[in-house]
Parts: sequence; structure tokens; C-alpha cells
Amino acid sequence: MKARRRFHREVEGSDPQEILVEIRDAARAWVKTSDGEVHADFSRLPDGRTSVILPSGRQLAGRIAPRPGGRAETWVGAHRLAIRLSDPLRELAGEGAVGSAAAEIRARIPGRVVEVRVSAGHLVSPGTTLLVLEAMKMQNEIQAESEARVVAVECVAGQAVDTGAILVRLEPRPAE
Amino acid sequence: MKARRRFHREVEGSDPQEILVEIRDAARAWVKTSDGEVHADFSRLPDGRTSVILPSGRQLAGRIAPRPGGRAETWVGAHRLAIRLSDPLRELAGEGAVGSAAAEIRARIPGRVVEVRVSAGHLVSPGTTLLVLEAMKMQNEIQAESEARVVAVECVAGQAVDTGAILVRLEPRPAE
Amino acid sequence: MKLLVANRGEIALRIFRACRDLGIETVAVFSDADRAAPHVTIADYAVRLGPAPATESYLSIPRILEATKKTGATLIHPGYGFLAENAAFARACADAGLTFVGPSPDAIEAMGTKTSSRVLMEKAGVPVVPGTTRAARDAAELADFGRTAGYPILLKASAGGGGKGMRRVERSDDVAGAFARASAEAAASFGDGAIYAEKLLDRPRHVEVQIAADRLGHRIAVGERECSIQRRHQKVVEECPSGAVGEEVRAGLYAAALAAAEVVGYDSCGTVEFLLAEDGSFYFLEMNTRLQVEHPVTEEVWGVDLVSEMIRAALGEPLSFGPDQLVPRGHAIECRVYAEDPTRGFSPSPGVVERLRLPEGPGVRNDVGIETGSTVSIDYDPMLGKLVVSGRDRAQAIARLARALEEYEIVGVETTLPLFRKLVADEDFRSGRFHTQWLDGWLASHGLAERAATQEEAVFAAISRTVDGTGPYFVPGSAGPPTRWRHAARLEGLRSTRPTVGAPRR
Amino acid sequence: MKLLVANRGEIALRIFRACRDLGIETVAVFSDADRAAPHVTIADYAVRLGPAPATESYLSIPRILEATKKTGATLIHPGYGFLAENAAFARACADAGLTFVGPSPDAIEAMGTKTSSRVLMEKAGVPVVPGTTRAARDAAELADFGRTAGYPILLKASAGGGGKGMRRVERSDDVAGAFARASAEAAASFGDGAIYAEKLLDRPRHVEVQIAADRLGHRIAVGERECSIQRRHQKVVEECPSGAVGEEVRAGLYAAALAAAEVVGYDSCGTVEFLLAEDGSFYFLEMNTRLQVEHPVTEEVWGVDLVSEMIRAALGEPLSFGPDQLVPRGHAIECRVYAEDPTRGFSPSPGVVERLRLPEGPGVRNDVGIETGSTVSIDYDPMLGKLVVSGRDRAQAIARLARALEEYEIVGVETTLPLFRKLVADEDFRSGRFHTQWLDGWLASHGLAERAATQEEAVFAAISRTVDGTGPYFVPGSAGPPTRWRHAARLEGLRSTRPTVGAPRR
Repeated sequence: MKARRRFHREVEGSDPQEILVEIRDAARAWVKTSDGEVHADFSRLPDGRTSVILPSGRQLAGRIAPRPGGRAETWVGAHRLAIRLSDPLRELAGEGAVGSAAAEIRARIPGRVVEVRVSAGHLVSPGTTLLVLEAMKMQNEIQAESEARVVAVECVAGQAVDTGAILVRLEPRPAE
Repeated sequence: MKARRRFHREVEGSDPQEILVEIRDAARAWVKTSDGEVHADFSRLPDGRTSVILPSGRQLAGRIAPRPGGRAETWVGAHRLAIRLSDPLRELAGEGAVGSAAAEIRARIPGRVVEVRVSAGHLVSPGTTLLVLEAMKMQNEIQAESEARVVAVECVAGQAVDTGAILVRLEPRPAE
Repeated sequence: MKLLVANRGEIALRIFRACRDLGIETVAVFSDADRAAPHVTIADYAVRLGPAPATESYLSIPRILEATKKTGATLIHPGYGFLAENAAFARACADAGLTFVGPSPDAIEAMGTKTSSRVLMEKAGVPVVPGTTRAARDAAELADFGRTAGYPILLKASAGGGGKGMRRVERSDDVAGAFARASAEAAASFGDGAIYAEKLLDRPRHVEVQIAADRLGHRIAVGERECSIQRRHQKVVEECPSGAVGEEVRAGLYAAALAAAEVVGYDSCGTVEFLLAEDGSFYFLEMNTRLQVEHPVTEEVWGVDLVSEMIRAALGEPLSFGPDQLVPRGHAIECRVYAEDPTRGFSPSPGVVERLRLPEGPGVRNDVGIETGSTVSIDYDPMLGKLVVSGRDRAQAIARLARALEEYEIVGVETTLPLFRKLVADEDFRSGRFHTQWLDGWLASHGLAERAATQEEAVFAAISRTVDGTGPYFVPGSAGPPTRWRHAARLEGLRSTRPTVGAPRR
Repeated sequence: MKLLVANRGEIALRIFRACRDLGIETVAVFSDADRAAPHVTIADYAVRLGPAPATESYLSIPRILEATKKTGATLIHPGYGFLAENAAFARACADAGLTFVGPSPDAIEAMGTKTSSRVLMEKAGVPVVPGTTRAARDAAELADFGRTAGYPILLKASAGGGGKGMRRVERSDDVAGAFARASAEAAASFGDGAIYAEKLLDRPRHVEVQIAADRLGHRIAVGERECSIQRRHQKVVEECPSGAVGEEVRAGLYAAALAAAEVVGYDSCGTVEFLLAEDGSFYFLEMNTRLQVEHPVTEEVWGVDLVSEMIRAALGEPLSFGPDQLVPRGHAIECRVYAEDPTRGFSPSPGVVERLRLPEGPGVRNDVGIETGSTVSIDYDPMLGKLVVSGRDRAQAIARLARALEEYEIVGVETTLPLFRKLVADEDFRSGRFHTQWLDGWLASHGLAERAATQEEAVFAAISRTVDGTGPYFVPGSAGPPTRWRHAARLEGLRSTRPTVGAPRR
């Protein structure tokens, strides 16, 4: 088993850090970061996780769980961690840019729209309730997360909506 | 999902009992035994077991675990049970005759072809190694299951193959 | 003998375990959403009720009674939620000649409407929170109460429980809107939109007393539980005993709880809930005439099996302990593990449980209703299970809770586990300084976002992704040097929900 | 602070859990056979020792000491087995400046040789089983003892434990052969072939007393355990308390155990084992100067955490309880789940654990060292883990044990679970009528073969096989008489590591 990959770790407020990995054999990986080079021991676990032992003896076991939209969750032990590893080679190969100017509020679970509180043109602030969605027998108030203007409301009260359905389109506006 | 199979339950000291099973749809099976006919509800469980609910409401969950030498263990709940079910139809027809005339040997998991041992025109017998596939760090010998002639080899040594990839095409020939 | 559990999830499993201990056969009922659920596949018998919606399955009295006929079940346990506090159901069971494992229909009815139970308690001399004593006809009636008693007030569903149909109201302008929403929610949850109002106590604790009783006249208070860690009036963490209760208050609570149970001739296991003010005064909230979600903390500390006792009592047998035979020991804490996203306002997170790893070892008890591969449906309450830890004292219980939470893995749906991991490290929680409004404030001021990876963890992630990319699990294909098309294959693998699905055929 | 566990399997996990409770970081060591084992993948740090054979890994003192240096571990816990009762190891740890979590090397040494410990006990006034007081030079010496004391006698390894190097001898003709075999076995197991002889008591019970002590002079007897269910002198089921011990005998056992511990200045957790005769007289067997496999039953009944106490004591802290603060409650039973085939003379059954489902719920504690997919190696003791159940009394504990055993699934290797399922239903076991030779007799007269499928189960099997055959899972042909071509299909399925490889689509 041999492989080599180059990752960029994206850290907010600073330049991405490069992490270079070479799998040397079935149990050894060579890793180069801005801190230097290390040899690490790794093992695939029977449940699909990977265990890595660093030169210090530090042992980490976890897995990368793929998610829709090309995302992946990084789990170490029982924790899901915040980390962004991009792969510049891949990006060259054609992955589209994620993110756009207009925010779309989507249903994260299937449910029924009970009430719509805003309409196009409304200015909303963090915490403003946009609409109420009933799901799993609970009334969930869907709220704005930032200062924004409502561009369009894409649902009506009483409507059943599926996961991912766009409910409201917002456009960012600067906080006053 | 439709299938029909006829089993002989071998019971020591008496004649084998016939059990006929027809899978009618994704959740219903029709079963005929010497006791009569019943419709049973079944469901595949996420862990690979099967749950069956008989007309009386009796629920049984368990699995058939394949074992060396063509044996299979029958587990119901936490118990492994003593039971012998043979399949006379399969014995008459041979495995290769089920379905189409030409058998396709496919990869069931992704791997790498290490070695190809046959080429088109070869006559093979049950147990003849057709090729060696490396997957999950193990070398797996892929063998013929019945008397057959190699129609085509669809892979080369060193090639990475994906789940479902056709490796070799066979055509049945009668046993001598 | 067969017992049918008219419920699902962890509580059905809990009751089945008690049945096995007592040598009683188990009968599960299920909706189409639950055909493959653990409560079905562990049962001796199982009967389909109907489609996923509860009204057509777990709330359908005729179908449940039909299931008892089909299987010959003579005992029926309602669990909690669904039909557990439905007097008509208890009556229908009795009419069908079944033994209902719970109190009499009259007791359920008397305690079932919060407004009428408050009147009952006042008569019995049990203190109640100031509030209206009947369902409000309109918002104006509630606003009247607000003016008299002073804001904030709390709107509550007469038929309610579990925080549903409950709304805190700060000023008279908000009464109408809150009434409408609470009433709609109550109607949806309980089939009854009746709402009444109570004065909101400042920083009270929720303390409740466990009652165990039989049909031979024995009735015992089996300790109290501390349930003040609540999110919007829904319990999140429960403990036994309560650190806020001294011996004198405890004696008062027991006496009040036994008086409440006495009034309705209570002869099963049940719980009397109180609000405890900072000055030690307490007020009757309601009596839950059923098995409580958080019963395990009492079981661990008091060494009893409440579900077995409940079944024995229903069969006419005496409690297996007398009032002086029980001695509490140590401390127990329960965390309710929900499929909710604590970083997004606890919105429900249905989906497939890709990976489940339960904590084990000393002081750990798991009551869960899922297994790896289970589908968490949007049709029901999103509770996955309960983690219950116990220890010699509260400090050891907390240490073990922290340890168990580090072992507890659920991947695939969002859960409340990250909340508990933060809570268990919180100084106020550790020192027991909290009240029923505490968690809402804590949540407003504490982030639950994922921790940023350390450098070591980043190295782990990079290695793991590289290994996955070349290994047999994640992305099919050879382990050779990357080329552009193979990268595409990896991306494809990442996008698919299952590691081996969707890669382009080569 | 970091603690290294010089062990593997369930006991390493048990000790790590105590470390987490105490806020101590965990260091695992492992052989090449255990790289992917749970005790490694749960640890904060992990260090490879060497190849699979224990002599090159878990028994290698230099490599273990090296691992403490590499990781900065200052505490070391030996678990049980391996180096747990090796005084040289304890000394080497002290010399390296490490804190050994266990008693002093002198105490280990004094109790390590059974013959010398017997002499010590006699001096301290603790009754010992009549026997020789030094290692036999030859068979004749043992035969002399047999003539004097009367047969049967028991040959035992001076350095021994766990039934190894032990032989029952019925008559003088058999002494020479038994001595040769016992000595060879002892040499292989302990590196010391010394053998002595004891009079064999008729139908005795094995009862042992748990000692908890610290380095400040506190020493407490924490109840007794009943370990009479043995197979060839190896414990199989353990309980707390012992049903054979009345208050008077119990007081005598505690006093004798404390006297034994006193003699060697014992300052950690340890166990003093006794044989209890039917008339209530008891005899010192040996003292195990380490954590005992069956310590959890004491923990459950007495509400203590013996491993935490052991670590605290090693750090110079006092026991966290006084002699009068502990009150036992209820009853606990432990079953040792081994990868052994009880239908084939308990031969080891290495292999891959295809499926593991642990029992859960009230009264169930799991201490296991495997997970689904784990490989059970032939290199080590085949214990997979321990099932520990507790209840209000022995009857409830037994009911819960039966329930837990019905939930406990291990597929892929043979285990002792079928034995426990039969035992738990046995009248003699249920009524507590057994002694150390009882199980051997029971096994000789009770079959453990699989139960024949009922007609309902046959229907299940037929449906399941049909569904499997059309679904994504591989099922080899029927279990009927093999034919040529089907045989090949089976071979093919078998040679692949996973059942789904390579079989042609049908």
C-alpha cells in the first residue's frame, strides 16, 4: 500500500498550512508539516476506523465519515472535530467553489410549515423568526443567523417540505 | 425481490421434511411445510440479520453464518441451533446453471488483480483457480465453481478493480 | 403469560427486560417505521399496528387491543408517552379483560388534567403553585391572571407533559401569541388544546418523588430525583438524590407525595413532581401516573427494579420490599441522549446511525433503543436512549459520567452528547448550583461548536484520509500515485453517503 | 500524570477506566498481535513491545520499562497474570523510579511461593490445609505424604495459580506420573517446576476475602467471594457474597485474611483465598497479591471501585472509606466468557469475532476486551471478557443473568456462553448447592450440544437462507451432502476473507 497526498489545512486568519503524507507500507506513514517531519504508525481497525500512533506514543483512533456535498466529518475518539483539509491537487481537477453570495435557508428535516413571518424585502437580524416548522411534533422556529434582507420566500404555511427544500432566500446586509 | 427455494430438512431417524419458500415481495414470504402453508413477514436488519414474524406473531431474529466446508451456522437470537437444510434442486442443477447460460465472475469488493491463471478457451473444473485478487491486504483465490470453459478474461494482472467488475466470463460444460 | 408493550424504543426494551427477569413472554407492537427496530427484534412476538404516524399505530387503541388478542397477551404496559396517561385506554384494556400495568383509570383521569389535579391537591393540603384552576377560554383570561399574579407566567397544557404546549410569557403583549402556539402544540401532541397558566417561580428546582405501591395497600416513597437541568421545560439530566434537599425538606416532600398518591388511591409506580423554591418551600406540579423516563437513577441508588415491581403490583402481588428495607447508596446521574443538534437550537436530526459504540465498565448502565444501522425517524420523539452512571458519591458519579461520555460514539445523526461533555465540565453543574431556568441561560452563553483539531489531530486526519483513499474501504481503485481521474474517484467517494457507493466504474 | 498498564484485554480497559475517573492519562503497551485491539485504541498513548509471544512482549520487563521512559509514565499497573506477581518486576519498577500499583516486592515474594507462604501462615496462626511445606525433591517424597495424610492428595505448583501444574492423585501408583506432568506444566507456565502436595478436602468450597489497604496503615476486609464453580481448578463463575458463609464463619474469614495481610505488611488491594469445609472450618490456600479477575462482583455489592483505591493507595493517598462506612447490598455474579469450546473439552477457539452484541440494561455490567472484528489470538489466555450482573438478592441476580445471557451474542469463535445458559437453569446452581469439584462432575453428565431447531425455527432458517441467497450476502450452498461443484463454491467462499468476495452473480 503506497500513496502520497498533499493537504492544505485551512486555519481562520492565517495562511493555510501544508501537510504532506506518504504511506510507506501497510503500517507506516511519513508526514511533513510546518513543524517538521514525523514517522507515524497506523493501523486499520476492524470497524473501519484508523488508529495512528505518533512518535511521542500519542495514540489517536477515529475515522473520516463522508457526508453529502463532498464534505467529510473528522472523528477522533468520541469527538467530531473542526478541521478543514483541502487538497489543492483535487481542486485543480475540478471541484467547484462552495459558497455563494445569497444565503438559502433550507429545511434540515422533513416537516410542515406552520407559519411564515416574513416576506420579500424584510430586513432581519440574528434571532428574527422567519417561519415556524412543525417536525417530530415540535414547533421549530427557524431564525435568521445574521443581518440580512429577505430576497424571496419559497414556501407557504401548511406546505409539507422535504429535507433540503429551500424555504427562504436571504441576502447579507451589513449590521448597522 | 423474488426467489423460490426448496429445502429438505434432514431429521435423524426419519424422512427428510420438505420446506418450500417463495419470497413474494420485499417483506413477505410464503412457506409450505408438512404442517401446511403460512405467510410470514420478514425484514433484513441493518446488521445483516433477518427478522421473521410468523402468523402467530412469533418473532425470530437471527442469521445464517457461512462456515468452512460449505457449512452454515443457524443463529436465532443468541443461540446457535442444530438444523440441517439441504437443497436438492441446486444439487441437480449445479450452481452455475442458475440464471443465465454464461456465468460472469465478478469482484465483490474493490481490490487489485495480482495474478491471472487462465485464458480464453481453458477448460476449468470446480476448484480451479482463475485469478488471485488482493483485497483488504489478503490474497483471495477466485475459483471456478463448476465444470466450465473460459470465454474471456476481462482483467489483467496489476489492474485495480471495483465492486461488480467482471473479471472472467465462463460458459458451462457438462461434467464428464 | 405474555405482556404487550404499547410503546417503542428504549422503554419497550426496558420493560421487556423486566419481563424476562420475571419469566413473562414479550409482545412488541410496531409501526411500519419500526419493523427493523430493536424493540421488535428482541421480542418473542411482534404485531404490526399500521403506518408510521402515531395516530395510526402507537396511539391506535383498537389496533393495540387487536394485537393482544392475536398473541394472547394478558398484560399490557403503556411505557411513557403515547397512551401512558390515557384513562380511556386503561379502561379499554380493563373492558377487554386485560391487566393494565399502571394505576386505575380513575387515578389516571384525576391526575391527567393538570387543572383538576391542582384542585384535588389543594383539597388534600398539598401546596400548589399559584395559577388558574381551569382551562382558559381565551387569551384575555390568561392575561387577567398575569395582571393579578404578576409576570412572568407560564402557559401549560392541561393534558400536557414533556414541555409540549408550554410557553413562558414575560408581558401581557405576548400572551395572545403564546396562547395560540401553545394551544396548537398541545392539540397536536395530546389531542387537547386546553391551556392554563401558573405563576413562574424564580429559579426553582424541579424535584420529584418516586412512589411505589401495590394493590394490597402498600405505598412507599422511594427517594426523590433532581430534574432541574431542563431545556425549555424538558428534562435533560436527572439525578438521584437531589443535592438541594435536606432531611427536613425530604421528609416533607415524601409526606406530600404520599398524600397526593393517597387521594387518588394510587396502586402502581408513579411520580409526584414538585417545584422547590430557594427557601425550601415546595409546590405540587403534577403527578405522572406512569413509569418515568428517569426511573433508572432511582433504581441504581435504591437497589430496586421499579418496572418489575410495577408488573408484580398489577398481578396483585405485594411490593418486594417494605418501607424500612430500602437504603439508598451513592449517587446516580442520567443523561437523555437525543437525536437533536445542540448547535442548531436542538432541531431534530433524523437519519441513519452509522456507528454506535456504547460506554461500558463499572458504574455504567445503558438503556438505548437503537443499534448500529438504525434509522431515526421524524415520526416520533427523537430520544435515542439514556446513559445512566452511578458512583459512591456525586463526585465519583460525575467522574464516571465524563469517562462514559468519552467512550460514547454516535455517528450519523446529531446528538446531545456534545452538550453533556461540556456540562460535565461546568463548575456550576459540578457543584450542583442550578435551577430549572439555569440551562437555558447557560446555552445562551456557551457555544457547543466543535473543538478545533490540534496539530496532532490534524496529522491523524491527514493520515486517515490518505489511508482511506488508498484502502479497500473508502475509495475503490489502486494505490498507485494519484492521477487526475483517480482524484475524481475519491471526491466521488467522499460525496456518497456510503464509502463504497457511487465511484465511477472503470 | 500517566499510568502504563503492563497487560492487555479487558483488565487493561478496566484499569484505564479507573485512570479516566481519576484524571490520569493512559498508556497501553501491545504486541504485534494486538495492534488493533481495544485496549490500544482506547488509550491516550500506546507503545509496541515486540512480537506476539508473551516472552517477547507482555513479559519483557526491559521493553515495558522502556515504554514508560518513552511516554513519561510514572505509574505502572500490572493487571493480573503476566508480571502481576513477579517480585523482580515490582523491584525493577521501583529501581526505575516508577510507582508500582500493587504491594511491595517483599509482600509479592513472601506470598509468591506457595510452600513458603504456608509456613508464614502457620506462624501467624492462620489455618492451612495439611500438606508438605517445601518443594518435593522427588515423587517418593510426595508418596510419603500421601501415605501419611491419606489419598486423595493434590499436587500443586509452588509458583502456581490458575490450575496450572495442578494434579489430583487418587493412589500411590499414580504419584510418579502426576508429579512428572505437573512439574513439566509448572515449568512451562511459571518457569519453575517446583511441586508440593496438599491433602484434598472433600467437596470444599472456594471462598476468598477481598483486602483493601493503603500505605497509611489502613487495612479493610471488603467482603468475601464465592468461587467454587471451577473447571479443573479454574474459576468459571464467581459470586458475592457466598451463600455458604454465615456471620460467624464470615468474621473468622475476615480475621484470618487480615492476619495474613498483616504478616506481609500488605498495603494494596489483594485477595486471600480459603478452602471452606462442609463443617465450617476453613484453610488458607494462597494470597493473590494483585487485582483479582473477579473483583467486579465485590465492587457491585460493596459499592466501591477497587482499582481506583489501588491507584490512590499507590500514590500514598488513604482509602476513600473507613471500615464501618461500607454496607454490602444485594448479590452479584460474574461469568468468565472464554473463547473456548465447551463441547470439545474447552479447547481454545481462536478466530475472528464476526459479531458481538453485549447485553445491556439494569443490573448488567460488561468488562470486555474485544469488539466486533477483533481477532482472538492463540498467543494469550482466551478470556474475552466478563459478564457481571447484580440484583437485590441472589434470585434476582440469577434472573438477570439468564436475561443477559439471552442477549449476549458472540459469533465467529466458540465461547463458554452456552455453558452459562445451561448452568443458570440448573437446580443445584440455583439453590447454591455446589463445591469446587461440582462443575467437573456436572460437565461429565451434562451435554452442551446445540439445541435442535423447532419447526418455527426451521421455517425461519429456510426463509433466512432464501433471503440471503437473493440478497447481497453470501451464503454457501446447503448443508446437505456435498457434490463436486458445490464444494468448489464453498471453498471459494471460504478462501476469501469476506463472505462477499468472488462468488458469481446469480
